[in-house]
Formats: sequence, C-alpha cells, structure tokens
Amino acid sequence: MTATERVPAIDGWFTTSEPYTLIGAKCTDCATYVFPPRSGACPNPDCDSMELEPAPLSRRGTVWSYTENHYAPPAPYVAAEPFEPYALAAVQLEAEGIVILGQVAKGVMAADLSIGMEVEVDLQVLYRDADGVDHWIWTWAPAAPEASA
Amino acid sequence: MTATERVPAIDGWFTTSEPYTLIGAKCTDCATYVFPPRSGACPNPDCDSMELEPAPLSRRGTVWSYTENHYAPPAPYVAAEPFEPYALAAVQLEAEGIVILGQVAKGVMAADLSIGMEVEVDLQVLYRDADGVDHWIWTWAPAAPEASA
Amino acid sequence: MATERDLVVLGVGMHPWGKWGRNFVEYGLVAAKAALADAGMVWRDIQFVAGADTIRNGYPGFVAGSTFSQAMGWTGAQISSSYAACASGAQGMQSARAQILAGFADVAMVIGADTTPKGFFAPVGGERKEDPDWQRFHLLGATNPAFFALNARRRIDVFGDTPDDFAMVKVKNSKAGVANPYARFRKEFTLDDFAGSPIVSDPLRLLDICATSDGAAAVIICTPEYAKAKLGTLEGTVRIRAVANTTPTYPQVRLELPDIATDSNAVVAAPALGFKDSVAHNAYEQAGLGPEDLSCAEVYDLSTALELDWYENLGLCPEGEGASLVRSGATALGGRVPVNASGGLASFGEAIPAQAIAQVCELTWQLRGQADGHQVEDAKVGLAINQGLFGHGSCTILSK
Amino acid sequence: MATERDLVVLGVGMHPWGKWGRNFVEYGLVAAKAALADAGMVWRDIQFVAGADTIRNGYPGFVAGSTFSQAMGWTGAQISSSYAACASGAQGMQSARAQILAGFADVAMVIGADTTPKGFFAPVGGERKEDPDWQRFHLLGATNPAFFALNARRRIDVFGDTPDDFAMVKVKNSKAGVANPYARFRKEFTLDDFAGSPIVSDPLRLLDICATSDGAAAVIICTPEYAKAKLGTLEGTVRIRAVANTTPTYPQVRLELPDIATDSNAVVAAPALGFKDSVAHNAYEQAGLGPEDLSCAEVYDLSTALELDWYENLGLCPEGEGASLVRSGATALGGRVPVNASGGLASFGEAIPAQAIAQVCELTWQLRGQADGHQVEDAKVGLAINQGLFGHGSCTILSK
Ligand SMILES: [Zn+2]
Ligand SMILES: [Zn+2]
Repeated sequence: MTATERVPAIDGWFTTSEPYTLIGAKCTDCATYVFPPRSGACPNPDCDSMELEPAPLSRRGTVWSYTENHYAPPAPYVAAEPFEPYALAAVQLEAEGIVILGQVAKGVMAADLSIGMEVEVDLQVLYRDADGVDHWIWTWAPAAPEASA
Repeated sequence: MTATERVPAIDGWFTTSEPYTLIGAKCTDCATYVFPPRSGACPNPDCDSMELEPAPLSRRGTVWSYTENHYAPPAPYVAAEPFEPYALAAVQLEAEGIVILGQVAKGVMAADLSIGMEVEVDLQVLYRDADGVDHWIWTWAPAAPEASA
Repeated sequence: MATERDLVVLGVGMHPWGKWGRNFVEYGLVAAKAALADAGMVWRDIQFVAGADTIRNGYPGFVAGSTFSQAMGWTGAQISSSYAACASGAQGMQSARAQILAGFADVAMVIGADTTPKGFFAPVGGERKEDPDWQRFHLLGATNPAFFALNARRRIDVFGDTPDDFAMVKVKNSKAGVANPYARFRKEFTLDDFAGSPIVSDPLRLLDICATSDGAAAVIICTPEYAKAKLGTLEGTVRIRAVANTTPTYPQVRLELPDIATDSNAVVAAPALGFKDSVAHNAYEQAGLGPEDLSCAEVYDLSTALELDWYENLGLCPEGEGASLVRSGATALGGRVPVNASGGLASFGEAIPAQAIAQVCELTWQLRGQADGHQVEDAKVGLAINQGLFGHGSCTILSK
Repeated sequence: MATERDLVVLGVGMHPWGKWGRNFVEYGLVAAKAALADAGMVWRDIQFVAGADTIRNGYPGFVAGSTFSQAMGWTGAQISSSYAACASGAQGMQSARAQILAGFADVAMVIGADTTPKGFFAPVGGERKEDPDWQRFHLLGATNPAFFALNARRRIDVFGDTPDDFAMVKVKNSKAGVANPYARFRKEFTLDDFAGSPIVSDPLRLLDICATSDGAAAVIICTPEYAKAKLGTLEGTVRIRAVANTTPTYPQVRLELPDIATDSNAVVAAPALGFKDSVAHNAYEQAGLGPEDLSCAEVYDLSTALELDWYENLGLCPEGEGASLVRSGATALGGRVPVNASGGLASFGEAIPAQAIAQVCELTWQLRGQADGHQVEDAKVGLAINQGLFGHGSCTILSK
C-alpha cells in the first residue's frame, strides 16, 4: 500500500500524502482562517462572506498545552484493545492564529512534551475497521530539527 | 406454552392471563385514573398526592375513532415482513373517563369498525424477537355479545 | 390599535423549502442573512438570538441559538435555544419578545432550520420505555399520520365530512403554493389526483399528509422605539399583537400526539374550552381582536382534515362546519379569509423548528403587500396557529 | 440596593443528588413540590414554567417545561424548554425572569432534573460528521476530562501550580459538602487520598474530576409586588440582582469544549476581556456590584483546577494567583469569601440541567441563613457562575 492510498478518518481535513498538511478554510473576503474546514459563513461577525475556500495550514506549530488519556474514551472513539494511554496536544499555529487539538504521535507521552515545544503534522492509524481498513488521522509529532524554519 | 407464560411487550400495562385487562394507575387520594400506569405524581393539578397504585381498568369500551396503517411504521416498531395493514382504535372507557389507543385484533379492519361500537381487551403477538420469543400486546377486539354488560 | 408593547417585525427571511440533506446550519445562515438584508441591518446589530432547536442533528441542533450565533460570528449577544416540537419557532418568538419587553434587548433575531430524514418521523434512538414517543411507536406503530387519521375519521363519522372535503384543502393550498418561491411543491393538485394517491392511514391518503422538508426561516423583531429610530416612522410596519403559547388544562380529553391515552375526566370535569380552542382564545384576548378581524391565517395543515379543525378552533365557523367553509371558497385566495395563502404545509412540507417562524414571514409579506402571486387583498390582520407534540399550543397575531 | 426589577426568590427545592437511574421526572417532581412547600404555594399558583432540558432522556427531556407541567398536572400555564448544556438552568432562570419582567407572569417556576449514564459523558448516538461533539470524540478521543486537563496543565506550566494545589480545592469542597444533606458524596478527602487516585487525564486524577449524578432542583421567582402581597414585607427576601447569559466575542482564542480548534486571531484581534472574564463582568455590571461585595460564590468545579480559574475570572484574585488563594483559606468556610460552601460539584457530581438551578437554591439558603452546618457567616451577596459547552456562559447574583 502506498501512502496515497491512506483512508482518512474524516474527509478533507488533511492531506494523505507527504508533506502531511492540515487543511482549513479561508474566507475569500477577509482572509480569516477556520479549522476544521467548513462551508457556510465566515465566522468573523463583521464579514458577510459565505465563501470559504480550502487552505493548507502551517505544518509546524508550538504546543499550547497537552494531556494524556489514561482511560479509553467512549464511542464513537474506537479504542484499541487493550487500551494504551496516549497524549493529546493543543498546538498554536503562528501564521493562522489558531490553536488546534490533535493526538500526539504514538509513543510520545506527556512527559516528553512541554509548552512552547515545536511540533509538526504527521499521520498515524486511528483505528482499523471491521473490514480491515485502516483509518488515518493527523498527529502532532516532535518537529524534526533539520526541517526547522 | 400456557397463557400465563406470555411475555408482555411492556411490563405492567396489562394482565397476561384471562380475563385480559389493562392496568392503569389510580390516585390513592383523589381517585383519578391514569394510563399508562406510572409512578410519580397524580396528574390532577389540584391534588398533591404522589401515591398512584395499580388499578385494573374496564375490559370493555366504545370506539372513539379508528384508523388503518397501510405502511409499516418505522423502528422501534417491529413490523412483520411482508407488512400487513392493521387497524388502530381509540377506545373510550366509560367508568374511567379515559380514551386508550390500541391495535385492533388481527383481521378486524377499519371497514369492520364504527364509532360507538363496543370492543373489549384481548391479547395478540406484537412481534417475535431474535431469540424466537413472542412479545404480546393488548388489542381491542369486537366485544363478544354474550358477555355484554 | 397597536400599543407600545406591540413589537415590530423589522425583517424576515427564508431559505426555500426542499429536500437536500445538507447541514441545517447552512439553511439557517441563508435565512438569517436574508432577514438582515430585509431589515437593512448587519449581524452585529442583533442583541439577542432566539434559536428554535432541532433534535435530529446532534448537539448543534440542541443549542440552535449558539450554533447560529457562532456560525454568523460570535458577538457576545445573549441567546436562547428553545424546543417545543412543531411550536419551537413560536416559543423562540416568545423568548425574544419577552427579552425585549423586559428591557434586556431592543432588537432580536428568531431563527430555526432543519434537515429531515425521509419518510415518517421516527422517535430518537434507544429503548426508552418511559418515553411516550417510544411507547406509541414500539407498542402500537402509532405514527403521526395515524393520529391525524383518528381525527379525520371523527370528522367523517360525526360531522359527515367526506374524503373529498379533505382533498379540497389540498387543492386550495397547492393552488396558492404554486406562486410561492419558497414553497417546495409548486404543483397544483385536483380532486382527480386523489384517487391515485395511496391510502397511508385510512381515511387519509398520501396527498392528505404533509411531507418532511429541509428549510429555514428567520425573523428580526424590535421595540417600536428602535423601529422608529431606524425607519423614521412606524407607519406601515408590521406589529406583533399576540404570541400566545398555551398548554392544556387538565383533564385533556382529546387524544393528542404522542400520548397513548387521554387524561381521565372521571374525577375532574373537562374544561369548557378545549385545548386547541383555548390557544386561539388566548391569542385573541392578548391582541384584543377576534376571528372577525382576521384578513388571513396560516394554520398547521399537517393533514388536510386538520385544517378544517383549525377553522373551527379559530372561530372562522362553528364546530362541524369546516368542510362547508372550505367548499364555499371563503378560505381560498380571494375568499373572505384566505387560509394558508402561502400554500401551507401542503406546499412546504414540515421543517419543524422553522415552520412557525416561516408563518410569521408569510404573514409579514402579506401585511406588507409583498406576497406576489399569492397576495391576500388589503391584508390588515394575520394569524398563525400551530400545535407541537406534548401540549405546545401557539398562536401569533400580527397586524399592520 | 435592590430595585423593582430585582425579582424575589420565593421558594427553592431540591432532590438529593445520587445515582439511582430512575426516571428524571420523578426527581423533578420532588424538587418542584419542595419548592412549592418552601414558598407556601400550590402548583396552580405557578403561572409560567421554565424547564431546563436533558438531552439523554428521549422526548420528555427535550420538552422539560412540558414534561414537568404535565406530570404536576396541566393548568394551562405558559412554558419554555431551554437547552444550554451546563448553563441550561441559568437559561431557564433568564427565560422565567424575562417573562415576568415583560409582564407575562407574576410568578414562575424554574426546574431541571437529570438521570445520567455511568462514566464519561459520550455524545448522543449516530455518525454526525458535522457535529463538533462527534468530531472530538471520534477523531481524537478528546473527553471532557481531557479538556479540563489542558487547562490544568497550563496552570502548572505557566503559573507554577502543583497537583497539590488542585487537590486543595477538593479537600476544601469535600469538607464543606459533608454537612450538606443534598450532596451525593459526603466524605472528607485529604491530600493523602490523592496519591491513590488514578490519573484520568494527566495531570488530573479521578479525584480532581467531578462525577455525573442524578438530581433535580427547582426555584420559584416572582415580582416584588407579588412577594410583598404574599409575605407582607420584602424584608429579608432573597433578590435576583443579575442573570447574565453571555456568549463569546469573536475571535474566541481559548480552546473550549467541544471544539477541536480555536477561532483565528490573525485578522481580528482577540477582545480585551476573555470569554469567562466577560461572563462575570456582565453580571457585576447588571447588579451594580463587584467582587469585593461577594459574601460567597458557587462556581462550576468540573475539575479542581477549574475552580482556580474561576477565582481569577471572578476577580477574587489576579490571574495566576488562584492557587495562593485556595491555600490561604480565603475560599474555605470561615474564609474571606467561601467558594462552593455547598460542597460544589466535587460533592454533588454533575446533573446537567439541575446544576445551575441548584446553585441558586444553595445561595438562597446561604442568604437566608438556612445552610445548617455549611453556613457562610452573615452572607449578604452570593454569586453563581458556570459555563456550558458551545459558548454558554452564565452568572447569577443574588442578594439579601
Ligand atoms: Zn470573512
Ligand atoms: Zn390525585
């Protein structure tokens, strides 16, 4: 299976081929960003636009806060059996002025994180469905130093 | 299987042995009736009682109105396949001053009914579950003339 | 005459009714922006947002006031999210009206939108043995049309109505709806069409019963002072004379959706005025008006036969004479008191939280003389009435 | 000083919090009857019923105003049914308050009850890809405690708080709750208990997070005229000085339940006052009071750390000094401004639609001097604040 065949757990929120990138939406009028991407109206109350177009977001950001789930979340989360604790991080994207929550790359735990730390978008398997198909989700992974902007 | 082993589709609303009787509740204070039976408060706004006790209702009543379902109702109704139209009747119980809706006995259709007609409580199978167990429900059946009060 | 307490309808807007299955929020946004444009206002002017909820669209539907406020852009405005089944929009109207009359806001938006599944309305999921809605579906298969049919059958057997009388309602409403750009079904039906329409719940046919639709409506209301400052005059403005939301009085002895049984009248006698009569009565009393004052009315024709009931509940004719009234042409466009000049639910289908708000939109256009092609001549007073499951009666009266 | 616009709390009643899994209506009935008894009234006196909805109990939960009205006995009263997540009770309060101040009723009941499943709150059923609540659970497993934990972690890393500071909140609240007959958990916890409490969402342990409970609360409010006619005097009555329901102002730059992302501040700068600060600010403004006037406060301690945030949002201390405040004893019974003298959610667990109403019950008892065993000395002004998902901030201020 090549990377481009990855099935996203939700359509249109991120690219499934490298470089992995979150996709938000951007108002064609006032240029405000939103994530997740949506149709409908611009959320800026002073902007009357109903045109939001897909917009790739910065691949890197800094950790605003983080936590670690020690119990399996309830459905509709599809938890692995046995459940393994994993971390979540809320990450600030500087250019877009948005904080986005995401799972942290497997194996990177709360103890490995700190506020202000640089992370970047990666993908990992969220769950395998009954048909054996893997569904992928974006993650926040510690940023590779060589690619630092 | 004897009649007493009949599994009711809902507990406590009717007897499952003859004579088949609907069971409402009656306020121990002001004697008002309610159906379906319930716990909680008396629905008479001038009565402060919270004691409602199970009370058998008149087995016979007169048809207030009726209809015939020509399409299978959606879940949580468990419709037979193929679906067979059946009648529903709203029946006035004189002594209790209540109109109660019910399925009409199988085979008795709208054309066989009229407003004011006398009917009595009977039971029939509502559905068979995945384990092969029949779940029974009350019905309104044309009243047997000999038992007329 | 209107008083200082009679708020002004400053703007109205709708999204056309249809069946697309899109996110309900998108429909609501279109209606909200249309209402703002109609009022000549911008979103930030709105001080209070009263959302009418939808219960089949997850969390955003439960907090409609919040959902639309966020979608339009958070401004810090106060909000409410109301649910009253088919009367949700009317409860939203009263929420906004009370906030304004209480002095918490000068101007408010009432908004509702829905996207609906195909076919019969089914109850929300899960096995809930104490929920009357679950009970009636699971134990009896008593759908909404079955309840409509019980009432229709009463009309036939007690008043001598015929299925043709019911069909006349659809014929009338579908004819009016042809000209309404917001209506979903813009096809005129004839009595002949009914023979080919399958029986759903005897005696009602598919054509007697309203469909479920997607749709949205929004209304902007304000104090007379606010309107005067904005418009320079109150001349010609549409005023809210009554919003009567009424519950039954025990014992409720008419079998009503979704209950399997009525209350008992063995110990406590039934009130002199039946529930649906009392809903209209309270509105007339609030407005200081009566049935003779109505130029037109929008009533909830969930079924054709139900419209005939409403004629009687509204006092447009004595009990049992609804069929004669529709046959006389009095309730058709051009008649004495046109009912459902919009085309009614027959032409729209039901978009639950939007419907009662859409009635106010329609009446506003009628009173302004903007109902092109389905205009009631010289409309001065309009009434909208509906009923939601679980004892939610609502009646709104507007006047010029 | 209270004005004519400051309504009177005439009666309050609760059903104890617990976990029995019975029909929520039964709990509500007990609370309603207790409030009526407290007010010396009968059910028929109530002119308006404002229900706070529960969304996990089928149709009756969606129409709480109707459900309780029918269960107590239909009287024809007007009703409303409101949903605003954890702030539902406060939205119900404002609904009733506005109806009264608008002149539609003199006296109203606000009521909410819930029965809740075990464990984490999960979203309502179905695959709804456009529902933020579905998204955060399905895609991230971001439970409510995970969101609480993100904020707690900020406190640790930015302000230097320690897990012990958080535990101090529970130690304080559990001690107060021991004496409250309506509290579910009446056990005093010590710092030592925390070591044995499992981590749920790092850095928060099970003892840091409030449980879900069954419970009910009802409040009866009326005009000062009505109260005076009934009581002969307004002396000693509890008055409603503010009910501020506030939404965020765009852009909302603090990550809040249930959203996966914040708004963007790239184009529009964030408002000077953060959302939760603005909720308190609006209430103070309505009441003409400030933090220095408070005798006590009930705040939504969904997590221990969250209570420290509220201290700062309420202006009880500067930002970042919440931990010092709890450590100083100022917010404990006997301190300068006791917070959660009821025991808080730590002792009650959360019964969503009842909780904000229960806060008003508690404050009423405090102001009347009836909070046996957990009485705040000489309480004159009390404040309740909470926040519901989807931008529902609410703050109520009562005074004697
Ligand atoms: Zn924009
Ligand atoms: Zn009684």
